[in-house]
Amino acid sequence: MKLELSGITKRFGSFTANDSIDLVVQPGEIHALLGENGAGKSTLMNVLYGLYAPEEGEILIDGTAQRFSGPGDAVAAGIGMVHQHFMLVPVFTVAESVALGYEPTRGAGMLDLREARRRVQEISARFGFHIDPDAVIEDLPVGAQQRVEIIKALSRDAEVLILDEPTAVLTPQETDELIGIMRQLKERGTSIVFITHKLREVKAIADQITVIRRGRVVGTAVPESTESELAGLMVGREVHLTTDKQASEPGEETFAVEGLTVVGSGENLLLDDVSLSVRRGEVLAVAGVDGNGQSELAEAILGLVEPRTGTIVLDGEDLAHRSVKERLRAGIGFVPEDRSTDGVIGGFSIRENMILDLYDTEPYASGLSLQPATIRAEGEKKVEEFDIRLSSIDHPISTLSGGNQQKVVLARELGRPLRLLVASQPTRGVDVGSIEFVHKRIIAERDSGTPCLIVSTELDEVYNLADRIAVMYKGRLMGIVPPTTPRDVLGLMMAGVPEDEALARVASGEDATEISAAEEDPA
Amino acid sequence: MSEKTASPAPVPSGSGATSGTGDPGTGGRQPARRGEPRPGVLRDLLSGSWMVSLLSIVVGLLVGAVLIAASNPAVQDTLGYLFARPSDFFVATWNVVTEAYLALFRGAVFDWQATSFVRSVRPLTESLVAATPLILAGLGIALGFRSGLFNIGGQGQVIIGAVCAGFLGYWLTLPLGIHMLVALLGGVVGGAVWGGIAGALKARTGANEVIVTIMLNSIAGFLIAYLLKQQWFTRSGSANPQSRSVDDTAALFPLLPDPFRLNAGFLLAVAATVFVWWLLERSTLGFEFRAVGENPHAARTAGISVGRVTFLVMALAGALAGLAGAAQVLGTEDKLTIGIAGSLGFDAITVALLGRSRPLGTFLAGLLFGAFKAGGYTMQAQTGTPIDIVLVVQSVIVLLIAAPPLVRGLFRLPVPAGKEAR
Amino acid sequence: GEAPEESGSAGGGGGDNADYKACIVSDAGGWDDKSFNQSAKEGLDMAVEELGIESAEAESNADSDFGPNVDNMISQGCNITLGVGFLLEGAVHEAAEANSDLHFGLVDATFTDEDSNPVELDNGKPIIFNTAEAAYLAGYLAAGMSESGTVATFGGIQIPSVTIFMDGFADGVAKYNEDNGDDEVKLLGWDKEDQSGSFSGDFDNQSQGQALTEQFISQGADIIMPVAGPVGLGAASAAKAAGDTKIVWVDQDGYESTEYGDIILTTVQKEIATAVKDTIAQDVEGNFSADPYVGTLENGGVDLAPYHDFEDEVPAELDEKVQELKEQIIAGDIVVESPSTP
Amino acid sequence: MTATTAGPAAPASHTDLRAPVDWKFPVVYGVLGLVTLLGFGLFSGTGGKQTVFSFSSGRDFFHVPDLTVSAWGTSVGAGIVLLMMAAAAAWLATRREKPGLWFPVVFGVLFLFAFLTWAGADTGRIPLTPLLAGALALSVPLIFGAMGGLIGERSGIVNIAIEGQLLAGAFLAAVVASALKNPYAGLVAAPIAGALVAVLLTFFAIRYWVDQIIIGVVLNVLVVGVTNFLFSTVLTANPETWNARQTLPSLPIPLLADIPVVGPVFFNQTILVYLMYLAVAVIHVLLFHSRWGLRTRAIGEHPKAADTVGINVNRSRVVNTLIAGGIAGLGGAFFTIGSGLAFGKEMSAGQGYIALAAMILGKWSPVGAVCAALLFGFARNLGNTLSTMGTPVPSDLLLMLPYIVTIFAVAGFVGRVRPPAAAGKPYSAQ
Ligand SMILES: Nc1ncnc2c1ncn2[C@@H]1O[C@H](COP(=O)(O)OP(=O)(O)OP(=O)(O)O)[C@@H](O)[C@H]1O
Ligand SMILES: Nc1ncnc2c1ncn2[C@@H]1O[C@H](COP(=O)(O)OP(=O)(O)OP(=O)(O)O)[C@@H](O)[C@H]1O
Ligand SMILES: [Mg+2]
Ligand SMILES: [Mg+2]
Repeated sequence: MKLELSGITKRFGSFTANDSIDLVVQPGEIHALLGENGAGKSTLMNVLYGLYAPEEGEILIDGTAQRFSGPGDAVAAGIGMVHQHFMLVPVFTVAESVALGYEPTRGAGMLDLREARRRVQEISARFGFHIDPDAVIEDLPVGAQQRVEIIKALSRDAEVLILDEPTAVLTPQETDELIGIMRQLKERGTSIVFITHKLREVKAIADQITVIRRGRVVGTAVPESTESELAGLMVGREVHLTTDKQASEPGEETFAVEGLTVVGSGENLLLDDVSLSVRRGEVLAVAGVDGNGQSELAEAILGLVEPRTGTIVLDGEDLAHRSVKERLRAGIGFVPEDRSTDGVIGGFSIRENMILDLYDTEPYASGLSLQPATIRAEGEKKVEEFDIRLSSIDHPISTLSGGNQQKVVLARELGRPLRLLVASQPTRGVDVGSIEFVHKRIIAERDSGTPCLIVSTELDEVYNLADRIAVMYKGRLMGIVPPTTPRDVLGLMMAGVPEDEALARVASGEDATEISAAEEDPA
Repeated sequence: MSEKTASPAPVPSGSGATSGTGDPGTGGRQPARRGEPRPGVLRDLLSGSWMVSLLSIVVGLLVGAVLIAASNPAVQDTLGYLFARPSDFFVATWNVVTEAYLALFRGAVFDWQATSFVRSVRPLTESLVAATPLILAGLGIALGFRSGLFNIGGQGQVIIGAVCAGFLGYWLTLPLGIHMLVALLGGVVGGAVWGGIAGALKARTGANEVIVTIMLNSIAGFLIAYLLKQQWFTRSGSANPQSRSVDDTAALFPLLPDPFRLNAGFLLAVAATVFVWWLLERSTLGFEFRAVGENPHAARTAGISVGRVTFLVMALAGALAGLAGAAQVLGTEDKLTIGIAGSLGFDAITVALLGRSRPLGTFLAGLLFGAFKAGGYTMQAQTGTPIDIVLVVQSVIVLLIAAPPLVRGLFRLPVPAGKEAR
Repeated sequence: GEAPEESGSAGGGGGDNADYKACIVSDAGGWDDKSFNQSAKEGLDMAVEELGIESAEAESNADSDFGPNVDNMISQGCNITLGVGFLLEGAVHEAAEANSDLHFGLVDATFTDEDSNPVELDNGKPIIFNTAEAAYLAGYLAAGMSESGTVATFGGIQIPSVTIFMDGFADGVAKYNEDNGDDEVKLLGWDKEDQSGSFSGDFDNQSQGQALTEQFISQGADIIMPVAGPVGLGAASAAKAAGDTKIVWVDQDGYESTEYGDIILTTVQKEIATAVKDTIAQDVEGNFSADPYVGTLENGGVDLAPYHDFEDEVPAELDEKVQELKEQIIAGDIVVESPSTP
Repeated sequence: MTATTAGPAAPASHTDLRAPVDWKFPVVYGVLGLVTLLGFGLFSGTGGKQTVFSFSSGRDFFHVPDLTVSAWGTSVGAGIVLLMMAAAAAWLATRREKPGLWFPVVFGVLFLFAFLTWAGADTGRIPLTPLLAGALALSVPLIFGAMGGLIGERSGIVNIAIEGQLLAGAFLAAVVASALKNPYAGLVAAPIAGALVAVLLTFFAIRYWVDQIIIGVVLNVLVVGVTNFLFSTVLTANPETWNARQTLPSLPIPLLADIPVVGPVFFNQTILVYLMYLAVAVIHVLLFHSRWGLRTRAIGEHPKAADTVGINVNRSRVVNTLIAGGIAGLGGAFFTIGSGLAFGKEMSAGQGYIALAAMILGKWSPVGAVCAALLFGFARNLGNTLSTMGTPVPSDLLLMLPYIVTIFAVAGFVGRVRPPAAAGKPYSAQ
């Protein structure tokens, strides 16, 4: 099936997210759509999937124009989509999730769940997924949730499959598996639109590349193009993919976690006896696939989750049973992983978000009274310093782009003397240009002597920042390794292989991944 | 506004759609007001939403007019021969409706038909009297809303506030002034305890505040009924379930001489409005309240104890409602009866909603409802129009004010710049 | 239809006293409370009908409405303003003191001072009823008519105007037991000694009255006196469903005012309407007197309604005994006492 | 560079990892057990008295003999058993285990039994059948209301307007039944009234994105206003036509109605109550086992996900909310034709809010909501029973009983509940 988008324009209010975009996807082609955050990739795909009605332009399938009045029409036309933010109902089982919208029934509208389970098992088997049809979605790790999304699309016989940033939540090995699945699909004649901003992946699998910037197609490329070429196309200027930094000069060890254990609601171990320490002037990066306890580690350090056992010592003081506020006052700077739920308050002004965890301290408050003038002045100063693009500091922070919101969080957390910085996914959802800036600030904080603990699922970021790398798997520390450790070794450790074994396996060449192979391509 | 800004992005965004797990489609409770700060009341007025408010009131009155006319026997009679002589119908309708609404106005603002000057101007003060407890209790509800708590318990809190204030008001013997302060304080503490129970239960066990406050309302109702049967409590020497009158030393002092009933309670309402404004907008505590209300996760991450806030908000909301009860018993009613709270607690919810949970908005909404209440008495007494009309008019107004696009659509008003029609 | 001819003023009823205005303010029960508000309103309506006077009425929904409602009547220049129920005492009392040129009435309560001592006003007339006297007869009758040997009563809210019925009823039952030693008739729902008993909690929730009545029935009661306004309808409905249970109604003859005539044994009547009408009539004639009106068996202000459908079932000797008791009460040989007597 | 901790951590020894012992329930059980043993038993002064539990109302087909127990002995016995159960719970707690659901149920029933035995010792007689029948009757509007609320919230529309829907249903049922002189006509009218309220709800919530709590609260006021108004004007002007009471007849189900205790309670009812059984069963089955239910739950939890598979979220929400309103409206019919009563002002008397509480207490599940509603109805009728038996407890305190019980239930046993994730949030695809 040949898919053509021609002249698609989609506006949100007066903001044009897609500006007359043309795109052709040949049958059996893997077509990569590349672009930085907010470029309009998801919007375009949502138009294609019938979720958004475009203001202009049309969609042609095998040469005939289509009118989709909703996703139902798109699905009927053979289009399947795995959304960037999974479209799964957390409390449903896998079988229910896959059945939704296309329910097998036993007459009288009663669900035939047996049939639904059978479908899941059949497709799982075909692609070698291990998915229990009766598992509840919210209990599944993200990787498995993604496979559920793929099963969903495949169970509807999609001929064009849209994968919107499918690798963001996967380990390198899982990414490999996904690439294998994409190949399998391609062989069966399915075309795939593959959205990402990870250049390495694009080069590994794409047949054709289209780059979008600010809602426009700014060029096409072939997999052979270099990473910097692609990055330049994406951002519109030259970018530095790595942060220049001096070697660290670690000072004394002022922060240590001993035997930290966190137990979840079902008595399952979320953090299993984790011990680590960070020195002054050092960045310890915690790597791992989402959901392996890194978030809990960061949260336990701030006091958002109560550890069952263990100590958290900062400057010789055990904080394990202190309140969040006391820990903040002890000098912990915290950048939460989920900005919109934990980092900022959407309805609050930028000014107020700048003092979210400082509102009751000097000089922002005296006694019970806030000091609006100081708050404003200090806020303006930080806006300047962190180059936050805004029209007024009094507007709600929700009017800012994600990257600028993240800068507000950083400005707040880094804008005061720190004894420890804990930052989770500091650049999630931030564009390439801003990533550079954020990384620089973190390194600057390190250089000023603050111990930094950075949690990141992006290996690029980990390599970029870390002086040491701690790898976590299922709540346990798999080891702490130097930043010179090869990507494949980290990948194996992230999948639960102990350090020594991982090193051995990679050395013997049996587990080298394609992605890292692509990385080693001469650029 | 986007033309004026030099920001590289063409249009400011709505609901933080770019975050990792955020779901842009279902993010907010209300359509995101894009690119605009939460408007203050003054801004509201200037930016034209006063027009919406005004028109909402007009529509509310029109709906009321339809009911008034439809139920009026005189109008019904003319309907019988509508086609034979339609003018009768229109004349009758006009007469009935204008008569009712003029009475409403005379009862609420100024009575030009009154026998004396004092009686002419008294209605306005009566509106203020009726508004006082509505404002106080409404502020309590609004405080809860702003902090993400749905406090249906105003009724119970008003009752307990009145019980405590009233009891101290006749049971103690204290010098003038001090007695009043002690009694008021009693009302505040009583309401705070009653609200605080729901807050503490929510904070400690997660018990849903909607359920608990509903239950506490009923419990308070039976509690006052029980107390008013106990001689040690009522000290009235009468078998009727009512207490003795509060001492003059405890009564809220009048602001105007007889026959005006306007008393210091209204000053309390004004002071409380200012206090709540300061609390929410200018204090660290209010910062915590609003933070928890807008996003409890982020508040917790920022070191704010959500449980503590939950308790404090409910206690403070209860305190304000308790003050309403105290003002009622020390200011206007002077003794405790089973029905001392009327339906204040529920009316207060509508007042807070109409005031968009903002202190000044609640104050103005309280004045409007107070005026309706005072005017309603006159309308009922002089024209026989059932007072329930007022409920209908009030609810239509609140609904419409909450849906500006509907009002604009009805009157084909232009959509103000910066707000996109959905 | 045809358009009517334009005509002059509609002819008044009996007299023409269009310059006289009688006004009435209800308590929170409202005009449809199947109880004293409704009766008082009927009294006013009768007065309008017969005397051709003007009238105005205000229904209160909450206690805070009393003051403004009474005040509005004064603004309108009502010659007489009547408040219904003890809750109106404060508002009417105050208004009477402030407007010595106008007349006032208070139904079902007396004027009192701060310490609940009765006071007399020159321009305020209490209209009260010694309901216990009639309820006494009803209690005696019910005890005599009960086949199961158990009768019951319950109230809406425990207030004197309610419990006075229950006190009288209890005494009547006790009297019956005194007279007919061996087989004691049991009274459920009210203990006069303790002044405690069963109440439905409000005057609105009719299903609650139903549930309560079903409880009484299952405890063996076969005659029940609900003193709870509309909630009594719930009781009647439960009694009717049960089949062999009778109701003693209160206030206005339930045989006429409700749909449950066939199970209503009798009614403890309070002639509020007549009293209200008479009070107004006196005032219209310029004979207003502030002396309390006390409805008693003697002056017919309270009474037992006819048995209607049960005329044939009430044994002659029981009826005779009831009449005899009535005479004794009128003569003062028996004094029915209740702490709730106004 | 070697880390502080090398390699994967040794699996933690799990002895020190166990959750702290949760003493809450054992303590509660213990206290209740002691109250039973001492308060109802040993020191109750009921020595030598007997309590009769009567099971029949005299007209039953089968006659079940009364159960006569010695008040003192029974309470002491029950107290001992309860204390043993408390000890068992404590023992389990130290092992971090929780007894099954049967445990609190058995405990509760035993406690109640002891309590009733004690309470009935003076008057001597506890009529069990009317106690249960009354409990069911008082629960009927709550159950209907809770079902209405539940369907709405399950599809993402918060329905605070249950109170208004009940009242509107009661009103229209009475008026139509009266006008047509046929109670069954009222049965048809009631859901229409409820649905009309729901129309306003959806209009403002879905079309204009008005906060659903605001709409609900305001609609309740509006319905009170309109019905009060019409009542004092139209209905009272001509009650024979517009507000003459009509009664749905009781339709005993042959055989079933003759089962002792249970029969008269459950199977000698009006069609409205049978409709309620049906509604609960059907809603339960449909919600969890049908296409409609799957979609309903999806639009209430994650509407966008539903949208991406071609479900028209807002249309489904409208339809469901109207159905929900209809069900709540039907419940309102119970107040009038269902109870054989004419309409009275504000006769729903806050039951809609209690239905809302029952829905939350039942965690948005039909069966849970029914249990919560029954608990409330039972507590209330228990108060009635006690007051008719002439307990010395003041009537006001007895009337508080159901409300206090509910607070204990929500604070003690239910705690944090998770509403449907999208409840109250307007949806638009863009
Ligand atoms: N529903 C919406 N309303 C208004 N603006 C929107 C909406 N959805 C997306 N946008 C804006 O449109 C632009 C394109 O967004 P889109 O999600 O397509 O970006 P993307 O290329 O997928 O980015 P990412 O890599 O972050 O997923 C962004 O600026 C975004 O903020
Ligand atoms: N929901 C929305 N409604 C209206 N405008 C939006 C919306 N989301 C984003 N925008 C606007 O679109 C622009 C781009 O937003 P987006 O969040 O995609 O930025 P971005 O390009 O990803 O930037 P950053 O890299 O800083 O995240 C911003 O200026 C923002 O104001
Ligand atoms: Mg995207
Ligand atoms: Mg972005």
